[in-house]
Formats: sequence, C-alpha cells, structure tokens
Amino acid sequence: MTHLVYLIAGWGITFVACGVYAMSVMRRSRRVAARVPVDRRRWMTAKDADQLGES
Amino acid sequence: MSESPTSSKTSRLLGVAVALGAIALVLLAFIAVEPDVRINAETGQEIGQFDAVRLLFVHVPAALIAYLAFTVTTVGSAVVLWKRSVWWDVVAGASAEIGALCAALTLITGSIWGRPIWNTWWEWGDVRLLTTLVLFMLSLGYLAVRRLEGTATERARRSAIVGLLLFLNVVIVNRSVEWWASQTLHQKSTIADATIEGNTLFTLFFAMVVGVGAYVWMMIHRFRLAWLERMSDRFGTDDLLAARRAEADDHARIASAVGGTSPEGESS
Amino acid sequence: MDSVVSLRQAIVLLGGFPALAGADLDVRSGEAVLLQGPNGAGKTTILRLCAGLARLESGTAEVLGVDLATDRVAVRPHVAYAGHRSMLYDELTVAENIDFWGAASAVNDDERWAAADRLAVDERLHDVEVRRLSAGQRRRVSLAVAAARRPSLWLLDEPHAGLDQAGRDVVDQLIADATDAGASVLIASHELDRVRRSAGRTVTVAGGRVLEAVARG
Amino acid sequence: MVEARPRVGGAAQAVLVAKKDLRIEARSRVAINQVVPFALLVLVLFGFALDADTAALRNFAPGLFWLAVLLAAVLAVHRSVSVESGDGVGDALLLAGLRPDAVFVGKTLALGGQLLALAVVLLGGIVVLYGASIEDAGLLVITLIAAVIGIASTGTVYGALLAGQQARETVLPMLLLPVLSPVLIAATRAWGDAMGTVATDGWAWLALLAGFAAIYSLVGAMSYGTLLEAAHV
Repeated sequence: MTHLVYLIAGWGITFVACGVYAMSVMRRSRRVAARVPVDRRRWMTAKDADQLGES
Repeated sequence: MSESPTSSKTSRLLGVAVALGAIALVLLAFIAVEPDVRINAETGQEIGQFDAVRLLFVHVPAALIAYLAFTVTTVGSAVVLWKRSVWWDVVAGASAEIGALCAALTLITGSIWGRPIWNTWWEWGDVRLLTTLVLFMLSLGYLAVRRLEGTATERARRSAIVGLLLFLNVVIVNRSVEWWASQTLHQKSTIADATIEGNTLFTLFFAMVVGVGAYVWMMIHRFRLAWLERMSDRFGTDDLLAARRAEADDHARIASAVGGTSPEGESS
Repeated sequence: MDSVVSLRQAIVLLGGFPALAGADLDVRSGEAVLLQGPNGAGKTTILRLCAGLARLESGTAEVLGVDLATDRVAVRPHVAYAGHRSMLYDELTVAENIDFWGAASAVNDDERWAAADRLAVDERLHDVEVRRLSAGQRRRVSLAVAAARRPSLWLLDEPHAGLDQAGRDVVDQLIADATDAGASVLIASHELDRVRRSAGRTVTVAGGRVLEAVARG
Repeated sequence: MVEARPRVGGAAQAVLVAKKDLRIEARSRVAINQVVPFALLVLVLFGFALDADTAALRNFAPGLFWLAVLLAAVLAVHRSVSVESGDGVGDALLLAGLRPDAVFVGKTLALGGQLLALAVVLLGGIVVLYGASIEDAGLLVITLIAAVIGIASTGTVYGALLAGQQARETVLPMLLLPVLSPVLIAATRAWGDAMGTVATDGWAWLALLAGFAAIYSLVGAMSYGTLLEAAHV
C-alpha cells in the first residue's frame, strides 16, 4: 500500500481526537452530575428552559 | 466503565450504530476501495492519488460536519437573539465546539493528503483551504467569547452576536480569498470525476452518513453536559438564596431581641 | 399618593450570587426613604435595580410606572443614580463633563450650570481635569450632573461619604429640594443620624431582603 | 407617570460622543505618543525582517502597511474601550439615555478619525522607508477611507463585546484579526494597484472593502444596544 504513513497519520489523528474529545465530555459530565440532584438529571424540557433562562 | 450521566437509550443505540459504522467504514475504505490509479493517455504513465485517496473518507466528512456544525451555531444564535431561547444557546455552543474540532481535523487531514498529492503541506492558492483556516480561527474566537465572565444571559447575548457574525464572516472571507487566490488546486473535479468508481463513491457517501451520525451522537452528549452545568449553577443559586434568606431572618431576630432597633454595631 | 417604587419578591443575581433574595419595597412620590443595614445587605443592589441597571431575575419591580421585568431602558432617563463611583470622564475637565452629560441627557445650558451652582461646584475648578479633583469635589460634580436632569427619583448611595461639612449640608439641601419639588429619594447610608433628619422613613435591609419599615419617630 | 423628555437627534448624539472621544485623545495623547510610534516601529522591523531588500520592500509595501495598520488598530480599539471603562462611566452612559446606535456611530467616527491620521503618517513611512510610489491617488485615498471605516466599525463592535472583561487584552486580537483578514487582503490588493506593484483591478477590491464596511456598520449599529446591556461591568 502506498502512502501508508500518511494514511495511518490521517485516520489515526481523526479517531484519536474524536475519542479524546468524547471521553473528556463524559468525564466532565460525571463530575458536574455529582452536583445535580438525581431527580433533576433529566434532559431539558420546556419548563426547565423557562426556569433557567431569561425573564 | 460506569455509565455516563449523559447517556440515554437513544444515545447508546446511536453510539453503537456509529461505532459499528466506523468499523465498517475502515473496512470499506481499506479493502473495498481500489487505489486511484489511472493511465495518462499521452505518456502512458501511471497517475492518480494511489492509496492516498483513502484519506478522503475522513477528510470529506470532517469538512462536511464542520460546516454543518457552524451552520447550526449560526441558526442557534439567530434564534437566541430573536426568541431569547436558552435551548438554542446551549445547542449553538455545543455545536461550535464540535465544529472547531472538525475544522481542525479537516485542515490536518487535508494537509496530510496534500503532502503526497500536491507535494506541499499547505497551498496558499486554494480558496477552500484558506476559508476553512479562517473559519477555524473565527470559531476559536467564538469559543473564547463563550468562556468570558458574566451571567448566563450576558454570555448568551454576547455569543449569539458573535455566532451570527460567524456565518457572515465566513461568506466575506470566502469571497475575498476566492478573488485573491489566482488559481485553485482543490478537488472541484474529484467528486464529479467520471473516473470515480462505484465503490469509492459509495464509501464516501457512507463516510458522510457515519460522520453525521457521530456529530448527532456527540451533540447529544455535549448538549446534556452543558445542560447539567446550567442545572448545577441553578441548584448552587438555590442554596445561596436559602443561605441569603437565613441571613435576613437572623438579622430580624437579633433586631427584635434588642427591642426593635437595628444593630448599629454591624454597620461600619 | 402615587407609588414611585414597588418591589415584590424581587430577586437579583450578581454573578450567580443572590444580592436581592426576595425584596419588597414601596416608595411613594415626594417621599425620602433611608435604607439602612449591614455591608453586603443589598442596599446598593436595590438602588441599581430601581435605576434600571441591575437585571430582575424574578419577582416584580415597577419604578415610575415602568415594569422593569420587560423594559429597563425606559426608566433610566428619569432617575438619578449616584453611587460610589464618580461616573465622570477622568481626562475631561469639570466643565467638559458637565457639558457632555448635560447634552447627552438633553439638558439645556442654563439648567446644567444652575445645578452646578446649586451644588457649589467651585468656578475655579471648571477647567480642572476630573482626575485631579478630590473625592469630595468629584461627588459634587457628579451630583450636579444628576441634578441637572431634574429626575423624578433620586437614588443616592452613601451620598455623604467623603464630603466635608459644607458638602454634607449641600447634599441635605439637595434631598430637601428634591422632595419639595415632588421627587422621591431613596438613600442608602450608614450615617443614620444625619440622613434620618432628611428622610421620612427608615427601612432596614439585610440578607437581600427588606426587614421592616420604621416610621419616623 | 414617565413623561416624554426632549430628545437630542441621533446624529447630534453621535457627534457629541465622537467629539468627546477625540477630546480625550487630544488630552491624553495615547494615539500620538504610543499607537503611532508602535506602528512606525513595526514598519522598521519589517525592514529588518526582509533584510532591507529594497525591491522586496517596495513590492510588499501595501501589505506591510496594512498589517501595521491592523496591529496598531488593535491598540487603538483597546484605548477606545478603556475610555468608557472609567469610574462608573459605563453606568452613566446607560443612564444618560443616549441611543446605542448613535454611541456606536460616534465611537466609530472617533476611532476611524484616529486610524486615518495614523494611516497618513504610515503612508509617509512607507514612501520614505520602502520607496513606495503613488500612481493612482484617487484609488489610494478612497480605499483608505473604506478600509478605515471597516476596521473602525468592526473594532467598535468587538471592543464593546469585551468591555469590562479581564481577558480583553488577549481575546480582542484573536477575535478581531481573523475577522479583519478580508480587509487586509482587499486593501493590500487595491493599494497594490494604486502603487503599481500588482496588476489587478483595484476598484473591484475597493467594492469588496466598501461592502465589508457597510455590513459591519449596519450590524454594529443594530447590535450595539444589546452589547452595551450585556457588558459585564
């Protein structure tokens, strides 16, 4: 296969970068979730948006 | 690994599908696709991209998602300014972060592809290259604005204006570099090229589907993280509010205990 | 009489901190009210809320008939807010500041300088840059700028701080003139004895709430 | 209860704000004493970097000129913002009841005026130091004005966005310079034509500059009120 080094670099960087980013998001979310009561860890509803947001 | 608090049934299902899609994509890209080799009709030499063509299956989806993500950011910013929507503020921010990552990957994979094919890491004469680079730098600016001090409302308004300008800026930059760069090396012809085989075309299409799936999956998690952050802020505020009210009650109790006069001692 | 300020369960967040945690307050027109309370009680935030500068998080707030939840801007031209900061351009002279702020709020020349005279801004200071003034001199200039606009509501944050005896008398006179003219005055101060003489009513603020209203005894 | 107050017209308010900014500059001389010398220094450093190659310097004179202007403009924008971050002045501006779009126009005019003066000095600089020659003065002057309006309006918008921020000094260049990259490209090309260093249609580039200036002036006037209210003071 020609250009093998370029192929490994291109595909490798892409997969590693996406993986690292996904892991960091999950890690951050675990840390933040610890500060939110369990019953409020649902995903945002219109009602929540009203409470959180602007007057 | 314990379950992420940003997971749900939908996101897990999508995640598994994207992971399987990625594996299938690797197999398709490295096995099903033939290297791009053509014979020059006049000289009889072998020309083409050879195996480097396989880089396009990460480069093209990354570029597609980058532009898709920033479009979402711009739309979200407009809705924030128009309807003061919190939901769209979170979406715009999440999308810009993923967009910046994909723009960076577009530039990196493009550069890696350009080295063997164009014989240069970077080409100043190319409009899409320059536009994407400036877009990447603009998105870093947008993300910096999102990290500025201030309340959630202040941040939402400020970043919405920058987010709205993001799209406008990209259009202006694209126009200007299009005039500026006298020639373009870019693969305008590649996709339309008749020599692209069925397999290559299918794999490219499949890569875009996997890419969009990955974008949606990442958006779900990133959105939920931002939402958790806001919830955490809010519950923090509730605690502070309770503490603040207790402070007022204490003060009232002391005041009534000393006979209705306020405690001057606390004033200074 | 008309209600000039009406706060109900007003909550204001400053960087996530509840500076006001559900404050109720009423001020009628022509009334001078003293806000007292410890540091960090929320007095300044009440004034800033009434001036249309702080954002109401929840509750209701109506000032001069304007609903602050929906329109903070409309109330601003009709109030005068004088806080710890001079609100003047340091690099401009006294006269240039008075002219700029007067012109910005559409106050004519005569009124600008009449107000300056009333607050005894020394004429010799007119061509001095504000950064060279003492704190007391600055306070007089910024009060003169505010007075020239003939506000319907005065919001004074520690108006006596940093002033000499003559300056304090000028402030007292300003408050008296304002109420005589039918304007309302809200004063946050620690100098209770001094302000109680001018104020009709004293209100205690603590923990971001208004505790009780003490009638003039 | 709130009765209407006589209002000053928007144009008069803009002039008022512009005159105020220029008066402060006349007194503090930040632009004259710091920004202009900095820009001239950049021109000299370009000379060192390009090995004092006269032909190269003459060829690149338009680009180096506009790069120096952009770098100096970042400093000028900082100054324009810090004028309003004085002792409670931000509050006072909101309370005075000035129209936000008028404040935007006023500050843009004052900043643009200073940049124009700076550009004239720098033009002298590239003529003397790089041996640049002017072949089409009309194109040169009109390009200068359009570019300066574009830079000043963009700078005023992004400056207001960062008012009261501690991170302003680092974030402003990062935000402003990519946004201004089309101005750099177009103004360099148009001046290249006006100075006879590049065979291109300078007037077409001028059209792009004018479009940029128009868009940013419009966006700035429309969004300035929101930016002032969202400023973290």
